Amino acid sequence: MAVEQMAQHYGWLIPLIPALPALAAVIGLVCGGLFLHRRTPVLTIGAMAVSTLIAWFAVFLPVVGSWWSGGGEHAFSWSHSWRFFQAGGQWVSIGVVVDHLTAAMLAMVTLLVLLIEIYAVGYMASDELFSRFHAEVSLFAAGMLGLVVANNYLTLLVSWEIMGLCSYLLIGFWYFKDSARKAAKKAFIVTRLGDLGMLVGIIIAFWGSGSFEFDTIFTWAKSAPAVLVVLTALGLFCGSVGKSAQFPLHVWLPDAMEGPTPVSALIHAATMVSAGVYLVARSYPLFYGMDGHLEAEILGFVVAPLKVVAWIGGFTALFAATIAVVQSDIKKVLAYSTVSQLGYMFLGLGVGGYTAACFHLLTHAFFKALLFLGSGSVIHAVEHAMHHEHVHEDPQNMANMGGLAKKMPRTYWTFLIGTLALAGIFPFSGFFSKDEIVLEVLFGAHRNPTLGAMALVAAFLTAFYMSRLMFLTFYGTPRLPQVWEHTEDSPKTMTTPLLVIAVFAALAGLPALPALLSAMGIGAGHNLFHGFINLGALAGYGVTEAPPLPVNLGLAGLATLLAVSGIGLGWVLYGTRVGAAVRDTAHRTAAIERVLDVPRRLYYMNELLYGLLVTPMFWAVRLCNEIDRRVIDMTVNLVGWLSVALSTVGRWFDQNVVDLLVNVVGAGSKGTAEIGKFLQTGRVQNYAMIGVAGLVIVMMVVLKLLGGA
Amino acid sequence: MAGHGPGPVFWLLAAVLIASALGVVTLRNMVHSALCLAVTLLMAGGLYLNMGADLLAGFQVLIYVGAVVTLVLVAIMLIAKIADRDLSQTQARGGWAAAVSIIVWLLLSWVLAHGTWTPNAALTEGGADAARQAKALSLALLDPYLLPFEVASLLLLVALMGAVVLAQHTALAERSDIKAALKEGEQRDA
Amino acid sequence: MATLQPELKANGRISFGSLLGLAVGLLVLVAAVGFGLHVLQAIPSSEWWRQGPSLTNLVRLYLVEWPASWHGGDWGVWNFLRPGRGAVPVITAILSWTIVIFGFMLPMVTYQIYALRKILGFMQARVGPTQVGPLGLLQTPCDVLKLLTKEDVIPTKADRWVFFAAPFMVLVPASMAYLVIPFGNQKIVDGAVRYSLVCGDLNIGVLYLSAISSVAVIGIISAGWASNNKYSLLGAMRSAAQLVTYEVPLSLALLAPVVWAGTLNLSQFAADQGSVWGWYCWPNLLTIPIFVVSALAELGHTPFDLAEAESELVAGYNVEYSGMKFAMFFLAEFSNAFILSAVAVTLLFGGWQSPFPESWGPLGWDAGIFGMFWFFAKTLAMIFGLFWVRATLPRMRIDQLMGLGWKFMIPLGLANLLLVAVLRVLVG
Amino acid sequence: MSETPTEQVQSPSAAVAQLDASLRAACPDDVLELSSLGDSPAWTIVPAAIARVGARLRQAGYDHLELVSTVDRGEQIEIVYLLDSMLHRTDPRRLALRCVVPREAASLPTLCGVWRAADWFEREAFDLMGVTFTGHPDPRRILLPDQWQGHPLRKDYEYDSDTMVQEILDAELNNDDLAGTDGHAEHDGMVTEDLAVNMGPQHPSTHGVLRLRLRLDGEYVRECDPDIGFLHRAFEKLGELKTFTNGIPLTDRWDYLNAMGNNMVHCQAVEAAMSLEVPERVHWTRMLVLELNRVASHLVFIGTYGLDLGAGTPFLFTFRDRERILDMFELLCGARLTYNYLRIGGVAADLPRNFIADRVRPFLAYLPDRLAEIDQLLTGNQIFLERTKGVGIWPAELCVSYGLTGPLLRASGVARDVRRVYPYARYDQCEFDIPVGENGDCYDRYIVRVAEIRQSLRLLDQICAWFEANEETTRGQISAKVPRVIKPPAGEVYTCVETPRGELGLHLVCDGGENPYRYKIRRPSFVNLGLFGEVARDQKVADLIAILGTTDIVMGEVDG
Amino acid sequence: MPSGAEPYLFLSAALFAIGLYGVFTRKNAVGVLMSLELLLNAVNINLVAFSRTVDRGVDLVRLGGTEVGGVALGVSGQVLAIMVISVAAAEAAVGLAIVISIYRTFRHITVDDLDLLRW
Repeated sequence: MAVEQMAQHYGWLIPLIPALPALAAVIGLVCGGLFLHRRTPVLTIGAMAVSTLIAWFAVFLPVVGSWWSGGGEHAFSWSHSWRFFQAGGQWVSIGVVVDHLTAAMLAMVTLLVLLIEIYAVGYMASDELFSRFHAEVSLFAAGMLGLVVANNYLTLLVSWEIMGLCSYLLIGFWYFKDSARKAAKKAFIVTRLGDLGMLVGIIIAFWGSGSFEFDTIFTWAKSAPAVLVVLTALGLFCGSVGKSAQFPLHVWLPDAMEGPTPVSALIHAATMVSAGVYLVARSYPLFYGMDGHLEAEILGFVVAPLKVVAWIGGFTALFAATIAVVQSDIKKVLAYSTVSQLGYMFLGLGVGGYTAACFHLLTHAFFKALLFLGSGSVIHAVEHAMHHEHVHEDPQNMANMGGLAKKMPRTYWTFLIGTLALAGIFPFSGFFSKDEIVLEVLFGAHRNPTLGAMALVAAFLTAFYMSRLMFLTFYGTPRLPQVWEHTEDSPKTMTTPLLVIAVFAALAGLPALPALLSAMGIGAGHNLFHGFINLGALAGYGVTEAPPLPVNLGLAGLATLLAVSGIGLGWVLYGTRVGAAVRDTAHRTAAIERVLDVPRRLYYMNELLYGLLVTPMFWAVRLCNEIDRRVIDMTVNLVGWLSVALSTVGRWFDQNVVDLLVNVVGAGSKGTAEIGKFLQTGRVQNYAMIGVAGLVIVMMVVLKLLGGA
Repeated sequence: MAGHGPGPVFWLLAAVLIASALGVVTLRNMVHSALCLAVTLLMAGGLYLNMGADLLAGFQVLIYVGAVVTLVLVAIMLIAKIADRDLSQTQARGGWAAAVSIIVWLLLSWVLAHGTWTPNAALTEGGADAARQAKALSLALLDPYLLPFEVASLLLLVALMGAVVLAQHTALAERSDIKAALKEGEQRDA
Repeated sequence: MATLQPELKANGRISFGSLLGLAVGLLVLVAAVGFGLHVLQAIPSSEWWRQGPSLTNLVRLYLVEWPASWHGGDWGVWNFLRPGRGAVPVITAILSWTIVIFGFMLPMVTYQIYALRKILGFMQARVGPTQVGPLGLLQTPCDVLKLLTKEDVIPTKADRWVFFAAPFMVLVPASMAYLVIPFGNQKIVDGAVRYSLVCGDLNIGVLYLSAISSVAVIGIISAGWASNNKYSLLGAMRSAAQLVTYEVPLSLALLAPVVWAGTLNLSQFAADQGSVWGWYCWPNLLTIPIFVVSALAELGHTPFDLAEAESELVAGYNVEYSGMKFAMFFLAEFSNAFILSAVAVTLLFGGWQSPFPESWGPLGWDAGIFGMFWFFAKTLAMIFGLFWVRATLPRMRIDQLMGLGWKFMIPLGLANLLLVAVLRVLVG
Repeated sequence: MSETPTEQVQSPSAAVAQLDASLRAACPDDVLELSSLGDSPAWTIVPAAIARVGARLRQAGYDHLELVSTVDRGEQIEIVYLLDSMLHRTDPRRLALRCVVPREAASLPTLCGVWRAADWFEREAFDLMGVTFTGHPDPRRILLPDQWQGHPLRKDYEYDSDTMVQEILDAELNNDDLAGTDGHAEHDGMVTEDLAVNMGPQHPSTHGVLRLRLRLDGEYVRECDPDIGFLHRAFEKLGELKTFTNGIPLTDRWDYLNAMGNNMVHCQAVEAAMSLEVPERVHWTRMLVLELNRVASHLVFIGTYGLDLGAGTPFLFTFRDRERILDMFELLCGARLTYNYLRIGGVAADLPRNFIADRVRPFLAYLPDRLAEIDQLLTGNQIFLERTKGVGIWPAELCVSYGLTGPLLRASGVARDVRRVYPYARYDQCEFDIPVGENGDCYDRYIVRVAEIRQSLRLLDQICAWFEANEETTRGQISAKVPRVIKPPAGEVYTCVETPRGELGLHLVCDGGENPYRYKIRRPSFVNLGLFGEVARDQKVADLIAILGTTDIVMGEVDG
Repeated sequence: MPSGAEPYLFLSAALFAIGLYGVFTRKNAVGVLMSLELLLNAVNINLVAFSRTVDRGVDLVRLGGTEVGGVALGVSGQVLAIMVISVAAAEAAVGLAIVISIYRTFRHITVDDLDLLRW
């Protein structure tokens, strides 16, 4: 059966993908405390498993199959809308779309969420709010899946906000911790800031095109005034910046590590942050315009949305990598790494590397989820050991670990795979996808050498901080021997998902292997992913496709060299005695400390905020105060003196002439009031009756006029 | 409906309706008054039936008689000293109120008598089929009037919560866990 | 040994005789309505056959159209009914409904009580009525006679009018529900209803049932209040709270099959459920427990019989009632048990449809009296289930009852409604 | 299940001397002389100091006020307090205090502040003997109507029926509002409507003629005042009027579900007063009927408790099973409720031939299955559990202070059983456990009784075994040698038996005549109900019924 | 031109006047509430009467209701009546809750004595 026909027949399954986890979540939230208790995961994981099955066997594999059997030419797209409600004569719909991008995303998201949910069964086993956690994660997954299948901005926004809500709930999951509460609030408010822009963008698009649907809006964008399109794109990008934690709205993501680790893996690696990237990818026609040269003059500046995306992404990639280098909390390193990698993706999108960015989006989701879950496994183990030994240290601080490779082999090996993938070592997935982006930046249609250099430096830093993390955590001598002694590898429910994800993290880059081989002269293959997801699908909206770039072996070599040297530097500094000595000296050197302090204190972002906003405001207030006291008060005093003089004159006149008149009037009103006061009884019913009587009189007057006519 | 006059059923319903409505506003015993209200509302339901608005009649009985009057009766019994006979209520401003009310009635009737109402032929000739009425009403509720429908449900929800809060405020304060939480908060503040 | 039949008591056996009594009771029920209505239908009358041989049409024929023919097509003495809408079906419905009430409801309830005593006796290792009439079959009629002839005591300080009206306020809604119950087959020929065994085939039947049953609460409150007795008032307040609470899940449970069937008409419900696999109980599996629990609560049966918890409130709202007025409450209670069972059967279990395929011969027949047989068999099975529960469970506490209603049944009812609606959309 | 190790009744003299010394040291002017009451030592105390001495002894571990008895000694009235210990191991185990007050000014301080059980005991003493207790919180009559004149147990009491009865009838009939008026009450600053409800004496759940004056706040009981005496039949007065032999049939009527136990306490007391030894077979026969009667009584409890909670079926099931026991009794003595089976020094008739094999053994085989059925219907029923678990929790201290005995006390975790503590018949030769509850809630009070049925079956098994071994050798030995006219020597004894409702005791004062001089019964239902006013407070009405059901009172016994 | 609804309209006017009288004269807050219900019912009768006679109707065919038969049926008034009924239910619940609160505070519900609005 052709896949289009299948879509006709099985299209109704698509809404089930988000609906089943949502239903499970609702049941879990309502009945969790009543009778489900610790059985909630059966429900949520069951729902998620069904969703995963649907996503893989009814969506992803048929789409891939149809594309493959069609010789890689056939682009599949199916979309359906249901009328939702009528507002102002206009029908608002909700709907779903399935195309290649959706299919790939669905496959990735469902699989990861399923594995993370299984992982969480072990990780959260001892938590009192076990049931609630699973229900909320399920709702979160529903939000993400809803977002992926949405075919219009309204559905997308709803799902987007469900995710926002769930991230708030999950980050603040341990609400009894003050820091968790603050982090949740911060995440919610900061992302809301971005969403505001997104809402503006959507409203502009709706106002212009009269619809929320992607099709209609993209078609409208072809002929719409550039300013409107650019504004829409920038608005949407605001949302992306918030959700994907790009500079300057990146501040929430590291704090969000307050949530349980499965949440970190779920929200901050696999799904939620990639939603921002997905949004830009999905709305690409709005950014790209005709031939990628969409720009408009706004407030005197010529703004090209694509460039904005590229620069913000590139800057964030480098900026966050430098911060990650100096973090001591294992999860914060990963968090900043995520910010940095997302920057890569935006960079890729910004230079026209649509496919490369989507590719990196998928591979990154796998290896970052792997890393987060691995770190969770480490934290879980260390925490238990600390608890056992009654040591009250921070279980997330790498300074308290070391040498764990021996104690937790399963976690260690999977973590190693994730690290190599992230560092971009051949043949792990990160190597291919990162390479693609760098290739696009340096040789693509919108190439920019500065950004390329930034990307390469970031790649070096990535390798460095990951090797630092590895050496501090898994190698060397344990810093807390008695804790180390009692550390045990995590239970099967946690490590099994790790193994599964590790396979994907290792192999997800392989579709790009033929391209590499062909560059080396073996065969004439190309990046299979390029064929699967490409701009060709957007051709109908005026997006023109550049031919895929051939793999540049030199560049690949350079990138590998940079990664290896980054790892080498990490080994030297953190894996050898020499390095320890060097670090020791460096820490005693005030100048180096001062330099390191800058990224350590997050480039003074918080201080900057104070410096830019709070302090000037304070000064302005003092200035106003001074002006008030010195200038205005003096004037007022002068006027006051004059008034006193004048009123002395006026008093005589007042007492002798005016008062007489007033008294007469006063006596008159008092007399009237004496009669009228009987009406004011304070009783509502009296008032009502008098009111109705008055109304009757008025009506009679009116009617008489009408009747006469 | 047109041309036939209202028919005897109407007059029967109307007579009972007016009599029981007068009972509602004049009887001294609150429970009797409430029972009269039930009769009035039932008669109004009968009038709807007579006009072919079956579905509405059902709602009228279900919600008004089944719920509102029950609520009123329960409230009366809660308020009245239980099982004590002191349920009488008194009137005030009788004369003035009667005058105003009668004038209002006359005025409304005058307006009605002088208004021009153009009947809709589709309704008066072929529209009396109750089955189609019910279907049409349902479709109207879920299609063009969906928004007001939803707003009404929201209103009910808010009213429900409001009623609970108003009536239960003391019970909330008596709950031990809330008490403990309040105490804890005070201690923390202090 | 002077003790009375110790072996019987010890072994908890039921005698063959009382089982026979039950069967006879069932047959009496079927006969009362089945033969009554069907013999009427068998009267040959060409005009009647042309119009469709139903009770409604029969009544219309003899009471309306025949007299009307005296005046050349005018309706004659019934002319006053003519303006307005649908007066004739209303009047005929009321007439046939009266027949059902007196010809069916009273004997039905009488033998329902007999069955209750026999069944409870069986379950509780005793024998139930055996002395009056053969197998004790005349016991309950005699009880009825006794109640009819008892002195009707009105407490001195009671509110006489309300005290008098309250039993009617409870009984009238209970009996009005019979108006829409399809006892038997409905044949549709050429798109028109040819004959059916339902008094008034209202198109809003389910809504009508909910509306009517909600009125009875007022009667109960009035009864409790008018008695001027604290126990009865407490009982009435409990009843009111309980009925109002469980009205909601019950309505939700009724709504689920309505959503599934897309009609409110009970005859339509029965007619639409063809073979046993087409019964609406299958998509409504969750509806059944919700319905049964809510129905138990609505009826005030164990374990929800708080309103008349004899160990706490002596007898609830009707403690001061005696004689015929008490009998009316009693009648209403048992009548409601029948109605709710009948509604469950009609909405979920195929009404008068036979559970067997037509090819099974007489077992598969469900036309006419066979349909009535199936209807009553299913309904009585439901009633038997209610009695069974009554014999088994202790009573809940009022706060547990309310908690169950508000915190469990209503959310569950809503979820079930959603589930059925989604199923409905999916199945198409 | 735990059990108190069997304690040897030790030689009293040393312990008594020690306690005597310490008492005299602590309260030098209050303690007058040391005498004895039956086996127990008795100290005579200065009336004004009784509260002080009581508190002292309470401190020393005598936490159980077993009985307050009064004896009209002519010019003086003697008040006897029996003390015992439940939670502590005191030595001597049981002791008595006597106060002698002048007849005309019979007044002494109350002990309500020491043992709360004193409340109803002292009200009863006032009602029947005219002793006033200064400082008593609620000095009303308890058994007789408020309008009653005089105190019937005084020897010089004369009954003036006409005027008094009329007065009482007038008072009751003209009382419009039996339960008092409704009103507003303030709870935690919240003004609520209170509803005064008069529950009983005609009410299905009051197990006869108990009347509870309730003040309800919605579904909650804010105040509960048990009013008793509607079934008062003056057993103590009648006991004084009958000879010792003629008194036996009257005992059947006290706690009519336990007539055998009542017979037992009467016969045992007279035998103790006469120092009469009964043959071995009599002991075992008595134990047989006592245990059968205990099973029958507990079966009634289970059934009626189900009925209280709205489950009708268990009632009929348990009555079907009880029928078997009644059949056995009928075979034994011809009666099914009021057996009059025990005699002073023996029993009325020997067991019929093959009674054990044909009747008792089959019953022992039959009942466990029926108990399993009960477990299915009630014990395992979720609604039943919801209704009983955690409802009406009585802490052990509260029960002890109120003098509770029997299953009610054991449900709260105190393993006290008269059969263990003061063994009678041949209980000391039998093995049985004392079931105790964990939480002291309604469920425990229910389940303790179910467990006691099983223990009784275990006891019956051993009893049957004895009969099977000794049937032929002992057949016919059913009475000791008893004089034709029974005239115990002057003196007093206190004996007690464990009935299904707790410790049934008899304080018997003899003056050498044919009739008892004073015949004071410790009625366990009466004492157990004393607690109810307090535990009913702030319960839901439905829970009130659930709790009242577990007290398993028999009004014939409560009202005396 | 007579539409056939006039008797209903006059009746509803009368009911309205009676309700108004009750609202003015009842001293008891519950009585006032009951009178308010009369007012609402008067309005409802009016609405239904109009919807069954002069309503131009909603074209239900356009809305997908083909089974209705292609006739524009007047149901707007009935829709409004349903709204009024639900509002009345809400009003009764809240109103009675307020009355009970008043009763708890003042121990009476005589409207005339609740003159906090005075001065």
